[in-house]
Amino acid sequence: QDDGGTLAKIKKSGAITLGVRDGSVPFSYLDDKQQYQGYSIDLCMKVVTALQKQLGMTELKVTMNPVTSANRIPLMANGTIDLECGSTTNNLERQQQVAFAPTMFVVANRLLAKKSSNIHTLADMKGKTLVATAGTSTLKQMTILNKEQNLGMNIIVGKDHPESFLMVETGRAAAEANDDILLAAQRANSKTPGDYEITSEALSVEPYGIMMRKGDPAFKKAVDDALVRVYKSGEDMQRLYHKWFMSPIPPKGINLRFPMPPQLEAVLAKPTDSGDPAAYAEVPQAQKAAAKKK
Amino acid sequence: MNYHWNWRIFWEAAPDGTGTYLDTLWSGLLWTLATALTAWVMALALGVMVGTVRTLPNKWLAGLANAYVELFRNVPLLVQMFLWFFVAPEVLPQAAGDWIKALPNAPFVTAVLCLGFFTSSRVAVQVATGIAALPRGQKMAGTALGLTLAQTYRYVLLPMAARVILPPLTSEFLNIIKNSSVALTIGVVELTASARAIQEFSFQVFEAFTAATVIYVVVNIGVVYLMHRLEKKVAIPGFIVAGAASGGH
Amino acid sequence: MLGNFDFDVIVRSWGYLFQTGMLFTLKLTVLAMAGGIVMGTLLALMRLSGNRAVSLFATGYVNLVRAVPLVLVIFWFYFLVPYIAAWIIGSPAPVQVGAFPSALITFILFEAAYYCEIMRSGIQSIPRGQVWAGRALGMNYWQTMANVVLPQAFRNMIPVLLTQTIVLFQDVSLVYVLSIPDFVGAAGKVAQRDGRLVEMYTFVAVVYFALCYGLSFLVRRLQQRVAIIR
Amino acid sequence: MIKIENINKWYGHFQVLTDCSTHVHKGDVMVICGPSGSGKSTLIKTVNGLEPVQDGSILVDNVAVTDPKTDLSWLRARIGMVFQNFELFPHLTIRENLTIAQVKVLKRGLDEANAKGLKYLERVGLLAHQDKFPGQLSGGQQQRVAIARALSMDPIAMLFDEPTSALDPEMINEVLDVMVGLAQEGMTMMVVTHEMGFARRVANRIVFMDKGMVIEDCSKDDFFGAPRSPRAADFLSKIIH
Amino acid sequence: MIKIENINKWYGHFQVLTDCSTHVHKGDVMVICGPSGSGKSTLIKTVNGLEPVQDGSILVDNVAVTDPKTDLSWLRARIGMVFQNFELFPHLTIRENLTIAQVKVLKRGLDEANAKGLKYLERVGLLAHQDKFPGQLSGGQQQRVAIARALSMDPIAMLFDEPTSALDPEMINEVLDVMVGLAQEGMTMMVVTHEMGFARRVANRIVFMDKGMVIEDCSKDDFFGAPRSPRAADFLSKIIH
Ligand SMILES: Nc1ncnc2c1ncn2[C@@H]1O[C@H](COP(=O)(O)OP(=O)(O)OP(=O)(O)O)[C@@H](O)[C@H]1O
Ligand SMILES: Nc1ncnc2c1ncn2[C@@H]1O[C@H](COP(=O)(O)OP(=O)(O)OP(=O)(O)O)[C@@H](O)[C@H]1O
Ligand SMILES: [Mg+2]
Ligand SMILES: [Mg+2]
Repeated sequence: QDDGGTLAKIKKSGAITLGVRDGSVPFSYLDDKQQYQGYSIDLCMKVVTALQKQLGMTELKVTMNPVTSANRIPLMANGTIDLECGSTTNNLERQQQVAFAPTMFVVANRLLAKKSSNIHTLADMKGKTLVATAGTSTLKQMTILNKEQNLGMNIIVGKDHPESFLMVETGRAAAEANDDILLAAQRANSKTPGDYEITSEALSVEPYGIMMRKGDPAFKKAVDDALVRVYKSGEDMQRLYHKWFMSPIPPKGINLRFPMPPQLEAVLAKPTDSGDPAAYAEVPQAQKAAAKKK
Repeated sequence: MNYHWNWRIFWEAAPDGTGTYLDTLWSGLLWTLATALTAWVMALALGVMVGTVRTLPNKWLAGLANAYVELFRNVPLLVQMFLWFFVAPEVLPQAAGDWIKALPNAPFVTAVLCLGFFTSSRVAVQVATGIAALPRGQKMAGTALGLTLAQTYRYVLLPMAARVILPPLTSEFLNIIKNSSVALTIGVVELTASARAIQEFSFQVFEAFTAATVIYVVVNIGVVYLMHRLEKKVAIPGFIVAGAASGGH
Repeated sequence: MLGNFDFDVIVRSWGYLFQTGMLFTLKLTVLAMAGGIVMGTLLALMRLSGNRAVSLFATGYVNLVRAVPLVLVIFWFYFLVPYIAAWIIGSPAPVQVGAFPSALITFILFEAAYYCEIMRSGIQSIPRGQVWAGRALGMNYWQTMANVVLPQAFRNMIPVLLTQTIVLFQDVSLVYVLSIPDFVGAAGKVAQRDGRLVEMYTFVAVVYFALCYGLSFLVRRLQQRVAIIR
Repeated sequence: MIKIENINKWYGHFQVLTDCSTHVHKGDVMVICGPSGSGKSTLIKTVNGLEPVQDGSILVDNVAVTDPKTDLSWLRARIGMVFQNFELFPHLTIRENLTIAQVKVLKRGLDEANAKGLKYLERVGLLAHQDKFPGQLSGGQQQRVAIARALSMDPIAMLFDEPTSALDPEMINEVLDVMVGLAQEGMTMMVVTHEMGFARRVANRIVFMDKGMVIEDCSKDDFFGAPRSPRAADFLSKIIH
Repeated sequence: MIKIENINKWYGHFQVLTDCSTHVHKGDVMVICGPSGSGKSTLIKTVNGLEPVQDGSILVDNVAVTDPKTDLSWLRARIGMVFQNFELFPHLTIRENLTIAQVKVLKRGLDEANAKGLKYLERVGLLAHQDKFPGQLSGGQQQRVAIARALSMDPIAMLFDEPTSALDPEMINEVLDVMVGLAQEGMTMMVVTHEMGFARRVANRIVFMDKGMVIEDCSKDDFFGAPRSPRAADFLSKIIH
């Protein structure tokens, strides 16, 4: 039905619509001037520029359409958005439904806890309450590990990431399990960053990707090529990373101080859109156990 | 539409290791029913009490009941749920707050309390309307026979008012089932939350939400049917009970 | 905890909260109320119509809509409206409908089911003799409805209609599923970005309470004013 | 002027009217009486088509009410009707009550409608109340306004359905007086009423109904003199006490 | 038996009762009449404390109704009251209507209550209807049940507030007949009614009220013979036609 695919559609309408998130700091979020900002958005804008050049258009209108985790797939399917620029984990199950551009970030699952509670590894959580966000792969992993390792944790569910953090802040949970970059952002954003600690034990490896419609090879190639060019640009890419992860960012000038993880360095050097964690780093025991269960 | 349909998804194993996605939906439905039914019992009990007090001649008591109603119906449920869960324990004395947080199934208990109070304010409005809709003479007839005010309410006014407000109460019952989905915001994995979990794990969003929608419709039709049976059962021969107006969701 | 309340976040986001969020909420509420009452009245007339097919259709519509949680209705319409619009104008590709029109259409269609039930009981509360009187004076069906029945039904039902509108006003917060910033959504976004959930939600509760209470107070005043002298 | 011929009417399986026939001539004042539920209201409402009948024919001024092609609105505009509960429009002032149908149905100009309405309002002695709402008048006053409203349409006949039974005893006479005046001026009238005093004074025809059937249809003198059916005799004995 | 002394009652600023006094002796049948809104219903309701008064005193069987310390429930149980709209309890069968107050207030056993209730139901000629619901009876029948309900409490006096004005003309007599029977048996009664036929037949005292005041309080013969106030004369002339 999509004759000529997304490229033709963009050329014909003179516009492209990006799906963006409201609160995925620092990937894709709304700042206090009501502008969408972030690492993923900067990358997408570079893709847009490349597309414009490739299609030989003098003008290309960019529309930002906010999406949620529940509606990003349908909006992609019905053509409301063309690229999703958020912090979506790329995995094999999801590739049934959509395509991913080469991985732009690699995270690990870790725990965040109050320093006072002395939690340094998953084993320390034995018999305590753990919070994870509803519908995340972290939640599924923690459920499996809890059984597998006989930890006897009481796992509760937060509606979204800020609420999961609030559970730890108000003492309803001893620790929160989440992607390390999100944990870092939460800690930096909290009222008392010094009170929290993120464990060093990595529980998983997860690649983030920019999402697009499946079965549109021409468009995917254009996007992939544009991104790979950025990844390989060296200087430019370093500056981009530094801007979002090592410097103060709007709206409150918080600095995440999150140096580039080695897995990310590796994938930028050798870009891939694989949904298999093994393609990025050695997969932790915990994640393997979860995968086996599946 | 560029979408990969897969209706067999429900028979596939869910990644949280508890069974298939169908089991996920089933457990969500059970939580929805548990939350809605428990809260409904609470809402009915409180609502009848507060609604009755609203119609009493004592200005002071009636005012108090009105304040109760205004308090619980003028703030969106979403926000109330949040306040109950995150703010209420913090403003209590430390010990009480900690005790609440340590309750087993704290989200469920909170959701029931919150839904119960919210819905009770609306039930109270219906009850008061129902009592007011009865002919004024009924109360007089009761008291003229020597029944005390409490007895008049118990044996004369409330049984009739209950019949009059049965249709709007049915709506409130449907509402509480639907509103229980807001409990997902404090971590109760009820039906809507289950559907969301399925879509996040599998990305089969349309299948998940279709299933949830169909289940809600079926449950609600069941409730409508049961309430209709009840209405018929308590209908008084030779007497047409006219339904009061109903609103809300 | 309340001791270290961070009110600054409210001050900082004031413009966004009110000029974007509240404005959207009010706009959607007013438009959906107007559309919903008009459509609800038509549905009510259909439900009360002597034509069985027409009344069955309206009854089915109302019951179906009332059986589904609004969140799911909003969700479905966001995806379906582009296809429906395409089907209506005969366009081969789905028409892009923005989030606001989509939300507005959804709320009108949804609220109409509730307004319908209110208007229906309003119409039914008018003594049958009033219809007879209108007809006996030679007015046709529509003249009787427009001049005799609806003005009275509407006046009698104003309190219930407005109470429903207050519910609608609160329900607008459910557009969070479209991630449109209504008042609650805007507050939620700020809260999530800055990690200040408690402050923001407390503030939202206070604002909502003040507005809804004020409105229902006005409703009661209005009720005393417009009540038809009987 | 009004010819009712063998009409039958059912509500579901319940037969409300069985084979009713009667004729009302120009200038007749016909009183219809009978026990509650006997079908009096239903009968009178069939005359201007407010209640459809399943069988039989009704002619008003040679127009067939029962013919689906007849423009019933036009017919109704020419037959005045007054109800037990007055049925003034409570949201309109007395003046608006008098003019609305003239303007909407007869397409009269507002001035003409006002003039006509106020003329009849004066006739029933309520000119001073023209700007009030119905709820501000007593029952007797409301019923007189209802009569004025019907008269404003210049009807060729008037139908009354128990015009005094919702009134306080004190107010019954003020309404009956207006009706007596109308009758004496030669208005054709069909009146459902239990007021036998009124019947004796102005009726020239009496119809007695029971269980949906016309049991008696005779002149006033025949009826009060020696009612032919035991049912009518029994009824009269109960009602006059 | 019932002593009403100088009572005054206001609704807000509106005075409904002004300085009303009257005495009812054992066995008296007092009829209260007067124009609509004159305060008749209010007056009769003050007797068993259904309407409180702001000023004055009411003694029933030497118990002060107006004394806050009086157990009003107990007093009311001993005074039967019958309302214009019957006010049977629609969700209870006729038998339950008759027994509920006996059981709950007088603490009678169910058997005793049933026996007593059915005795009075038979007295009003409705024994066959004991298992029906009020909505299944005609107005006249409902009113007779309401009288039986009041009688089941073995009242020392009965109050009636326009007991026949909501009835179809045909049914008025069946209720009046029951009341006449009661009066003849010597029951003390206060009756608000417009039925002057009833008044003439059984009343021994007539109270005429207007604008919240007792204008006439005299024997039946005095009242019908030559009412002393022009207002009462005017009222009578309107009501008897
Ligand atoms: N809409 C209806 N559906 C079913 N039955 C009806 C309807 N309207 C009237 N009836 C029945 O038809 C019969 C005749 O009614 P109608 O109102 O004509 O009686 P009536 O002689 O005017 O009595 P009343 O003196 O009480 O006004 C009654 O038994 C009544 O119950
Ligand atoms: N609750 C109330 N609040 C204010 N005014 C009232 C109230 N109840 C009655 N009244 C007024 O008190 C006056 C006397 O009322 P009451 O019912 O005693 O009159 P009545 O003589 O029984 O009249 P009717 O013959 O119409 O029954 C009326 O003017 C009435 O409007
Ligand atoms: Mg009738
Ligand atoms: Mg009265």
